Amino acid sequence: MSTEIATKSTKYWQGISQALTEEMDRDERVVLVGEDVGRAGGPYGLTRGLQDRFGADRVRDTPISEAVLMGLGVGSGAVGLRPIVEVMFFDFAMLMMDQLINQGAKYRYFTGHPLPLTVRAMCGAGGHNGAQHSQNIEAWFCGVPGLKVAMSSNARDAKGLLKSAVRDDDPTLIIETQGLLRDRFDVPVVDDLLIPLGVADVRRTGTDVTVVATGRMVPRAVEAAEGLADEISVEVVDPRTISPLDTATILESVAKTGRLVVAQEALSPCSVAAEVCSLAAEHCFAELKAPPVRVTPDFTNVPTPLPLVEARVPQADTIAAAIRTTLA
Amino acid sequence: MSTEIATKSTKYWQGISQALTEEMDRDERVVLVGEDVGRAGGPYGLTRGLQDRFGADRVRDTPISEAVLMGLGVGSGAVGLRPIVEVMFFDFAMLMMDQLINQGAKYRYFTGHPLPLTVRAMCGAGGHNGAQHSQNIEAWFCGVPGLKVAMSSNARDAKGLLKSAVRDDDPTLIIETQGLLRDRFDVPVVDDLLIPLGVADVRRTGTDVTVVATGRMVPRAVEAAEGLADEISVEVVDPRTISPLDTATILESVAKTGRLVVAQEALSPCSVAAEVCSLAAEHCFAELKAPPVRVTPDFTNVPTPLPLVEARVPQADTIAAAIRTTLA
Amino acid sequence: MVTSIDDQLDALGASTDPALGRYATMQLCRRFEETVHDQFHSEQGVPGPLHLAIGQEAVAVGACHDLRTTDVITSTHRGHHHCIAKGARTDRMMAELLGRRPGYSHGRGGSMHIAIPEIGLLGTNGIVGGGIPIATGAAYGLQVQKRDDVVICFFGEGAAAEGVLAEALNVASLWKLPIVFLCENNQYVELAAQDLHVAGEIWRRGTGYAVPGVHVDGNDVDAVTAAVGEAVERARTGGGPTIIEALTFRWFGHYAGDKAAFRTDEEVELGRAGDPIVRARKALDPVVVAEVDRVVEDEIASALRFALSSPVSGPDVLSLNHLASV
Amino acid sequence: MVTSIDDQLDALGASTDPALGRYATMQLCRRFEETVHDQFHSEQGVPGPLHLAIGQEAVAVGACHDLRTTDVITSTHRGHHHCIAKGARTDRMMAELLGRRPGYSHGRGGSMHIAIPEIGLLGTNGIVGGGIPIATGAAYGLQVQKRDDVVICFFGEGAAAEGVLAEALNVASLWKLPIVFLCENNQYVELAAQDLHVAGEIWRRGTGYAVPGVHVDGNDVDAVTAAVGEAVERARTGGGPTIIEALTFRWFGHYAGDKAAFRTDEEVELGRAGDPIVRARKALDPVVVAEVDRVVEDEIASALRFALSSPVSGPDVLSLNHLASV
Ligand SMILES: Cc1ncc(C[n+]2csc(CCOP(=O)(O)OP(=O)(O)O)c2C)c(N)n1
Ligand SMILES: Cc1ncc(C[n+]2csc(CCOP(=O)(O)OP(=O)(O)O)c2C)c(N)n1
Ligand SMILES: [Mg+2]
Ligand SMILES: [Mg+2]
Repeated sequence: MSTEIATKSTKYWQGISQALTEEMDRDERVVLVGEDVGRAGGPYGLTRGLQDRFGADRVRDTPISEAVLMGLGVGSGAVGLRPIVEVMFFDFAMLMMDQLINQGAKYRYFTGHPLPLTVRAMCGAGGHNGAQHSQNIEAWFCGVPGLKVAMSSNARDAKGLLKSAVRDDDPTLIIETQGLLRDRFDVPVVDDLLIPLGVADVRRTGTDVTVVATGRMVPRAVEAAEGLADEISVEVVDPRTISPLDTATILESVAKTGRLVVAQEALSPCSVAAEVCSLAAEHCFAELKAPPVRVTPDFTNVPTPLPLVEARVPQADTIAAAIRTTLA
Repeated sequence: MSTEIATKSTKYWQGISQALTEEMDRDERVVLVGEDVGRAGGPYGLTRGLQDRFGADRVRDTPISEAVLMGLGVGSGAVGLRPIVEVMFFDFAMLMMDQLINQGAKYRYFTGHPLPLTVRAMCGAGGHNGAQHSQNIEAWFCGVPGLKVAMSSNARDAKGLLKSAVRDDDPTLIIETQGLLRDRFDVPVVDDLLIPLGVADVRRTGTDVTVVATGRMVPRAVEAAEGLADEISVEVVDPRTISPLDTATILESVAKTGRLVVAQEALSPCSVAAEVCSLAAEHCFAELKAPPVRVTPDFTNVPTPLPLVEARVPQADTIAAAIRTTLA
Repeated sequence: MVTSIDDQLDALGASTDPALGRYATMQLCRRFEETVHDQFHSEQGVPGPLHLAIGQEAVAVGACHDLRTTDVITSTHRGHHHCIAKGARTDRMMAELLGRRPGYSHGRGGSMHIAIPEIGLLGTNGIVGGGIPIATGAAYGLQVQKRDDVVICFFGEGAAAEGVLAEALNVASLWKLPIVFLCENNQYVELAAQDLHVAGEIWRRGTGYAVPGVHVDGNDVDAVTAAVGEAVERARTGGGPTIIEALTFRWFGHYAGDKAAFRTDEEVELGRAGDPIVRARKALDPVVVAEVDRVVEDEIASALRFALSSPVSGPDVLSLNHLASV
Repeated sequence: MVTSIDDQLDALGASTDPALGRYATMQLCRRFEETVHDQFHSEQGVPGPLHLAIGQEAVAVGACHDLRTTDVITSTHRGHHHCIAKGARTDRMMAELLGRRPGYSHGRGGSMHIAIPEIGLLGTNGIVGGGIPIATGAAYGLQVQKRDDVVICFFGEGAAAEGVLAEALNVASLWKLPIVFLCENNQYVELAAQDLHVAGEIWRRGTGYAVPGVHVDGNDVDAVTAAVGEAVERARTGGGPTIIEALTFRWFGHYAGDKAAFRTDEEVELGRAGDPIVRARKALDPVVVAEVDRVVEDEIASALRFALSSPVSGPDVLSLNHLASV
């Protein structure tokens, strides 16, 4: 009998779908609200079958009213449900900021009561949907007390982080990545796959350079690391939860390698990459052997055509080149 | 005859008020829209008299409809006006994010035409208005292509930056600081006081440590620097424009002193302070003699009672202590 | 043994005579606010903004009179009367407003951030209209749980200009949510009269969404009770939402200390003449009223004593209650 | 010398016979979209999402027929017909949709980001309802400048659920803005029928704001022209806003490629039977119509040739036009 856990090849969207099904099965207080999540099975098809299974009360199609949509989460969470709010594209969160930041994130601060709200938002330029359907605004939410923020880079974490968020008593924003939806990953076959919030994942150990990557950049960072394996020993850390950050794991790695590259799909200024570089400079000053490097898209809007999208977003090559500069 | 420019003691709010009057006098395309800006003279009294002077068309009271309020700026700017949108409290910008970020900031990208929109927002915990009227969310806007962001720390800059913004052809967010409203500053007596966008101000030269401070922290940083003058030579840099940052000035200073403290009223994660520390680590790696230090409030919501507000926000003392640590 | 205010008022007949009960609650609201207003003008002041609802008591009290503890309300920046009408304790409220530790939010939130889920109060709010989506969400939550509780969503005529009201009317109508949208029209919006803010009539704002609209004299507590009661009953029994506009009058400026330069003395005099408490008192036995007034006076005096003798909140409260777990 | 399409159509009588002119523009919209739809299904595809307005031409064309170049419109994610009706060139539009450099936004924006201020088109929009505040702002801008131009704000029945519509109705009514809110009800909202989205009737949504409401058959281009024309005239002469609901039908799925599983074939057949172009054609001389059709065909063929022979936009366009100055 092997101690290895069996895995199953699973698409990213399936991981999310499984998490939703399992959590709604487990706890009837869990509800899902969003645009086209019910009758239509979701804009990405990932909620297909849920309304048939759990009914139109618990899988509720909403009109195109984003502020009230987030309010459905805050208000129903306050009266005993454990709502999941789907934000079709992360960009649309701009219509919900008051309800999420001024209301939901401050609910516990004002009342002392928990607010078990999960928000799921699809980020990034994976489709070819242009400048209003592709933004990565995750940094905005990392500066908000009372809110947890996680971001998945594979089907296992997409599933396990979401399941943890649904059970968590705090408002939690789970950022999913458009660009990974149809990619396949090995997901452990276990009864109840939970990935804890607040714990980074060392995806690959190494001794020369630490690459901290988020979301869609994680597979690319791993690919870059593998490509360089003969020359450079690269450690790849996926924070998974980006607020609060697992600074212990990140800084331990940086202290060990003395070199840091941060790769993300978001723009650079005031981003998670800036935060990680800053933390490294503050806390691993003595250990750092080279300047940290941020690998991000240029400071431009997201275009529509896919070739332009890909020309703008860092590739494994870009990350590899950045890794090399830290050793130059 | 002296070459020195005469100055006049001016309250922060008066600087803003003068800028509005002068620019509306100068150019009849300039209009001001906002809640209670007209008949009531503004929630802070700083638009008093403007409606009498320029009429209710150009100084327009709006209902409490923040999304449309920002749309008034975008739409009227697109048809030939040079609108100024007043955001009474920065927190309320959360109701305007779509119009400002998805629409206004992308207008030129989509159309190739300029959008001469100025947005003024009052930030910070200077009053005792609590967790929904005191937030410093400036970092959100610094990650947005197509938008300029400035932040003033005194009456001169409040006036001169605003005047420049009104004449600028790009959407510009001017962040004003509640906590400074009634403070007095020396303002040059000149016909047309313009402070250029994109240019940092070295408020005080020094050789041992660079303090980069924004908004309300600038006077405190200067105070700290002066208090330490006998022991430590502190350079204080006020970026003034926080997007795009005047990285040349900031990095030149850090390269010279080799030490960096960043002080701000905003929370730390993914903030302007993180950006500045990151830039220093990336570009002044060789010159840095000590880890950079961020001086920010603890990661908590803003309370209501003033003593608690002040207990939470960095003081000159806090900044001085941070400066010392860089020399320890 | 100290008897609770409820017991004392019951002993005076407040539980058997609803009109007396409503009078007592209105008087409690009034005296609470007058007292905190005095504190505002005292030397030590009040450590935060105060938006007084004096003059508007009949709306809150009439609307909440028949609610259960498990029914839910959302309030506004001007919400002391909503809180008290829904059953908040005046001592802990006073402590909150005066920045004391036993306040409902450890004395750090103040007047705009009182939220007491255990009595169905999902919060006063510093964001105009901020409670509207929350109220809608609460109504959805009650519906999913098949509870026969209802939600009353209070908002001002100024707040009616926020887009969330329309979004909420549409959703509530589509889903037949158990909710009453209650517009407390006090004729002023911040520092101006409502003519700058309100086009048309707010009680007709439901027309395009098939939501019935009602208008009522918001200074007549019995009329408010009746109108809201009917809407609550409809909501409770699956009949869906109602929008109600209650016309009342704001006695003071926007916030305590505001001189309200935007209106004339005559206007104020005329407005105050509609005092809902004077009106309610007329129909009651003066002897009983005097007794009630004394009970209320004692309650408020003791709330103030409680607050003033409680420790001022220190920086240790700043970090409380941000996350349930890390 | 090449004659412009306008001259050619004028020669056929389009400028003297408004019905013929409208027919020609509708046909231009239809053939443009059919052509780009073919491109979508071609091997090389279209580098971005396409939301087709086929079947809805009468709304855009009727509404814009009497507008001036200096009048302003805001469009939606489904806005090809609005663009063409307001005077966009089909060649540059085709280039934009096919990701080519001479496209209106350098081929990097695609279908949802066409904005041509010089012809009064303040943009299609990827954000549902996103154009509504902009349209309101434009109307305010026109008013301040004392221009007698007007704004038409197009939006779908799904977009009517966004709070900004209500905010805009209130502001426009208070200020008597020169604007027409034009709801193009195509009976579907993304991947579902509108019953999930619309409570009540959209044309009555102005009732609470004293904004007049009108409903019109959106497949009857003459009726649309008349109804919108009246509202435009009122707006132009200081009479303030109108809300109009035009009922039409979306022939295809939400986006090109969507199988539209949410509706039955019969439903689609019935809906398509109302084809506004077939209807408009009936009243016209078939000989002239055939001529018009040929002109349109040439125009679209040449637009496609133009696009396909233009260079594909490369990464150099990414950084264009972010700031006017640094
Ligand atoms: C989103 C938002 N916009 C603006 C404000 C500032 N503000 C506070 S109260 C108020 C007026 C509210 O008027 P109304 O709804 O009539 O309530 P009233 O004050 O009359 O009780 C305004 C504009 C705010 N707190 N929140
Ligand atoms: C703010 C926002 N929410 C959601 C979406 C996703 N979305 C795109 S089109 C659409 C449906 C719009 O329906 P309607 O207004 O009726 O226009 P139609 O598609 O029928 O033309 C939705 C939900 C979006 N683009 N923007
Ligand atoms: Mg009011
Ligand atoms: Mg539609």
